[in-house]
Amino acid sequence: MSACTRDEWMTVAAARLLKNRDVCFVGIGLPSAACNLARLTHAPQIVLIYESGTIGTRPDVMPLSIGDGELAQTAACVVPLPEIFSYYLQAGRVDIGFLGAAQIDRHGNLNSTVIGPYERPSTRLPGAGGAPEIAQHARQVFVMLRASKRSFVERLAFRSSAGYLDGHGARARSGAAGGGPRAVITDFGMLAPHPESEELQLVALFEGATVEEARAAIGWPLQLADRIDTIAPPSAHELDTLRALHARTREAHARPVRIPLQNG
Amino acid sequence: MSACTRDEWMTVAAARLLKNRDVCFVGIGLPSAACNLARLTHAPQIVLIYESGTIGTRPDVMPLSIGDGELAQTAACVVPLPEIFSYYLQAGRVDIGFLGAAQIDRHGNLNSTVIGPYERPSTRLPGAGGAPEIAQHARQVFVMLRASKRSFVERLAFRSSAGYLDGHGARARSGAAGGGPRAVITDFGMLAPHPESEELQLVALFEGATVEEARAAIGWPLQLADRIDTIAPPSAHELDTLRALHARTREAHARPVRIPLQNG
Amino acid sequence: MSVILPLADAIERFITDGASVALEGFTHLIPFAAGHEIIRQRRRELHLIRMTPDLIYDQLIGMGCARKLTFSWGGNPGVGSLHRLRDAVENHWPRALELDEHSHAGMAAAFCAGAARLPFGVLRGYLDTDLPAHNPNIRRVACPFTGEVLAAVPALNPDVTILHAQRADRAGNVAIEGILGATREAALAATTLIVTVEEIVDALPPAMNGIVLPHWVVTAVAHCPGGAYPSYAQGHYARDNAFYKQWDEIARDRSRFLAWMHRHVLATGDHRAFLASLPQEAA
Amino acid sequence: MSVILPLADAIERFITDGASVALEGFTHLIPFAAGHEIIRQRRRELHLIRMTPDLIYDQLIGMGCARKLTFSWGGNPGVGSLHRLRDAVENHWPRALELDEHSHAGMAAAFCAGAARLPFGVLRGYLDTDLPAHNPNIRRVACPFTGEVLAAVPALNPDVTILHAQRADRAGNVAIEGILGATREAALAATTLIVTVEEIVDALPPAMNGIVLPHWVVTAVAHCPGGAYPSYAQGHYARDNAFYKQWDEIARDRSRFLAWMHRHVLATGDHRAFLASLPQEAA
Repeated sequence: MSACTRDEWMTVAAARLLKNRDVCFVGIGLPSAACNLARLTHAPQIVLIYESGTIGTRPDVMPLSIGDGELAQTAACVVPLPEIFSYYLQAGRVDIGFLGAAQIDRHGNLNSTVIGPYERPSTRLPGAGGAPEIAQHARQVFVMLRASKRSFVERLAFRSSAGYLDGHGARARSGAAGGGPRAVITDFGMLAPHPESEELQLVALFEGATVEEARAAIGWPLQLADRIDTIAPPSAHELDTLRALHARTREAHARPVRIPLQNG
Repeated sequence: MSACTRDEWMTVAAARLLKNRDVCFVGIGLPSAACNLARLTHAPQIVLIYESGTIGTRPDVMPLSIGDGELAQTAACVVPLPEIFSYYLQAGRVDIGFLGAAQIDRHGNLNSTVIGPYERPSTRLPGAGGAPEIAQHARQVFVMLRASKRSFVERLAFRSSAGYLDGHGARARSGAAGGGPRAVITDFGMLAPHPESEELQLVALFEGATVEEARAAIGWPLQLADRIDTIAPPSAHELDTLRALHARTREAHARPVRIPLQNG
Repeated sequence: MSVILPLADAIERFITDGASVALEGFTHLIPFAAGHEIIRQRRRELHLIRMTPDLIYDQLIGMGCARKLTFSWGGNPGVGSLHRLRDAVENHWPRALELDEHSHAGMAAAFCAGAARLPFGVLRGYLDTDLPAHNPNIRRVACPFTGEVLAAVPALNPDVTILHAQRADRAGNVAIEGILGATREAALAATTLIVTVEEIVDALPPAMNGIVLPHWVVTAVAHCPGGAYPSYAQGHYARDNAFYKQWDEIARDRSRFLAWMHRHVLATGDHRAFLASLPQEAA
Repeated sequence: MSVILPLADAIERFITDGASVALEGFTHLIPFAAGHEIIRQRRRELHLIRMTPDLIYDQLIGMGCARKLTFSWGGNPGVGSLHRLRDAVENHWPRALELDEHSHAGMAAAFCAGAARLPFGVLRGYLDTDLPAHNPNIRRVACPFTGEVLAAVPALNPDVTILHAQRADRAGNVAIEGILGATREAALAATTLIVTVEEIVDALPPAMNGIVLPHWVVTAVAHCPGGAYPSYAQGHYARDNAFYKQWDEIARDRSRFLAWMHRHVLATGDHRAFLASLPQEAA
């Protein structure tokens, strides 16, 4: 554990959830790193879709934005954004959607809109973006979110995207096509919904992390699964691959961009 | 008149109605010849759209079908067909729509679907194709149709696309965005709607054609406009250009196509 | 990743009697080889879907494969009638044919809705025409903001869509160039997607904003050079306009039609043999 | 045929106080030069429309140009907040900002409806979220075939859409390559379409199935090299990710923001001068 950061471990744990034939709708940040790590290790044929319209992209360095040129250059094709959301996501062609958020509740509902009242928020967050429909349509959703009592909360200020609503089958009754959040990857390990109540419970810990640490970071009384798995630390290959990806990315993003000042 | 056929004269008369900046939704046959003749004579910047998805096409020879490769090769771009109908035609971006039909009535309504009852027709025609929405949305519609009492009829067997309905402003009240059939070009000259009744009346004759000839070819009591214009015969330049276009087309269509029998 | 397999196997495996099947391609890239294989395998009770039935559906209908036709324009482009379609509708020969008739704009909206997995498509269309009176699949919907009433059509989601394209790679990614019609929407609307291709290549040409059907939406790819003939494949071979004109004569007469189909389709084992059976440079 | 004219003239002529304006481009081809020119000309009361407001709307909002914002994700991609947008919403500085907030899917459907001149767009979306409770522009519509209830959004039809693109020809045909976002739909939905371009060329590269906005849908073209910087133009220059990171610091503080805007936008006469005012190879 000393050898790697919690972010690295979260990324590796998320990458391991992905299979070789999965079609993933990728968000920026940790999910992008996880998806590309999976592609560069055990899942070379994984299909990555970014909401900017790039399908089957294979970036050598990670994008800072959701639409860097690298994504277009390495994509099988680039389509207008409305098609990504209607012909691919809404059509049920996405296996895995990755979501982050500012807040998550015990049923995996997410807030990325506001803290405080909508009309006069104390903190205005970026907003929902693709999340409401990713949460609705992807066959499975994986959430990546660093743990704290401010982020794992008893009650959301605003529901930007739906998890299991109030649990106990409420989501299925609502008519959502996708399966909802199957895993929440966080600093200490992983939560997953209880099969009946659909409340997020602790199912796995990173090696070296403890139940007490997990409970201390969660804003509701965290339930434990019948069996708590231990997530093996990143292998040397995983870590080397991830760090090389990050190093390439840092180098690329630090490379000065020539300001396009021409003889115009 | 001896120098040219009625089809040629119809084509030339239709071409003369087109202006240099018009955006035309082109059908196959006489309309395609008329539009390309206009482009090759007085309207070099006319924009031709074929429903197959080719925008701004400049074919050297006329297509037999609505989607010959020549149209794609000479187009500014080729888009999926749904976009042609939604983003261009329905969006009101088409100035002129050309329509043919099996039957037309006195208010410019058209039938290209069936003769006889729909469920068991005596003659099953090809059907409406793009016509209902071209008739609804194009700013103006021009109809090209050879005259006979079987084609210019008192009552349509089936209304495939709307002209002026029962006239007297019925079309405007229906909410159709486009202006309806402004001209019907036929063997002896041209009909156009009366400003109030919207009944098609004789407004122009080809030089040498007569009112009697027109009346004999029309299946309802044909009214005459206050003034009947005479349509000048095709000029040498018009006729040479049209015949050269037809000759190139005939030659191209007669060129044997090598059956694509490869070492497969 | 899609499967690459012989066309006969793809038809055998994926087209069942009674299926709804869309062979799309607007004048360009019409999948004739696949249609002929359906005839050879004597499929029956099909619900055929296609904006412009063209010669291939004239053949399928004339050979008795179809129970129903969803379409928007049923002629021989630039030539005239589809005589086998007419005979089925006018005289129920060789059997009656149920029609689900649309305009191009309506059918395009239905394919788009199907591709997006929406239950219906909306358009400003069919206004003051007799089509809605004869097709219960053309209804109305009110805008929840303005109250305006628009036309609605149910989504088209064929059991199987079959396309012809220029190229696929070995993973089954398919690249299409040229006139598209509603091919992409019909492909994405289908449960099963079969594509016949001129070439299977190691790597597709760079696409960027070009038209690619990614391998995971493609069920099966079959290598079938000339598979669109007498339609055409941009960059490979031209439309055989002369054949389209000749078809008018062949299809006008039932017995001449049947003789032609027996000689060139039923008696040939595959598309290569079909092409070889035609008078070279004369068709 | 569209008019080719200087950017300042295009903004002067076509952007009026109070207009609804969409500067589109998804990360790629964001029309920064046009946005700066709107700020220089001190337009007010604008209804800004854009899926991802990005830095250019942070600047317009911070300079007091906007009355209302229609959007679906308002952050600095990969970096964090748009501090000027936050300050306007949280503290009404420099003025209050009305929000018309959507999801990406909802806003895409609204642009598509706008491009097709339909009054509303339909999607399966917003299910069990709090957005409809706070936005009366998110309603429901029932399928006239199945009875299923779906989400509906009103069409977006901006008074003016502004895009940046790689190339136009002298007739005003515009070719775009690379990531598109909702640019094409925003362009076709607008009453007036202005496009700034890297190059004006005699003939566009062959397009076939590429993205071309034909000249008769384009109102005006302005030649503006580097017009997307610090966003990017595929094939011309890369996104300046370092600048996006620096912006977080610049925009966090009101006075530093104002000083930067005065120095680099208000005090520069045009986009060339803006680019020249930046620390070369360091921004």
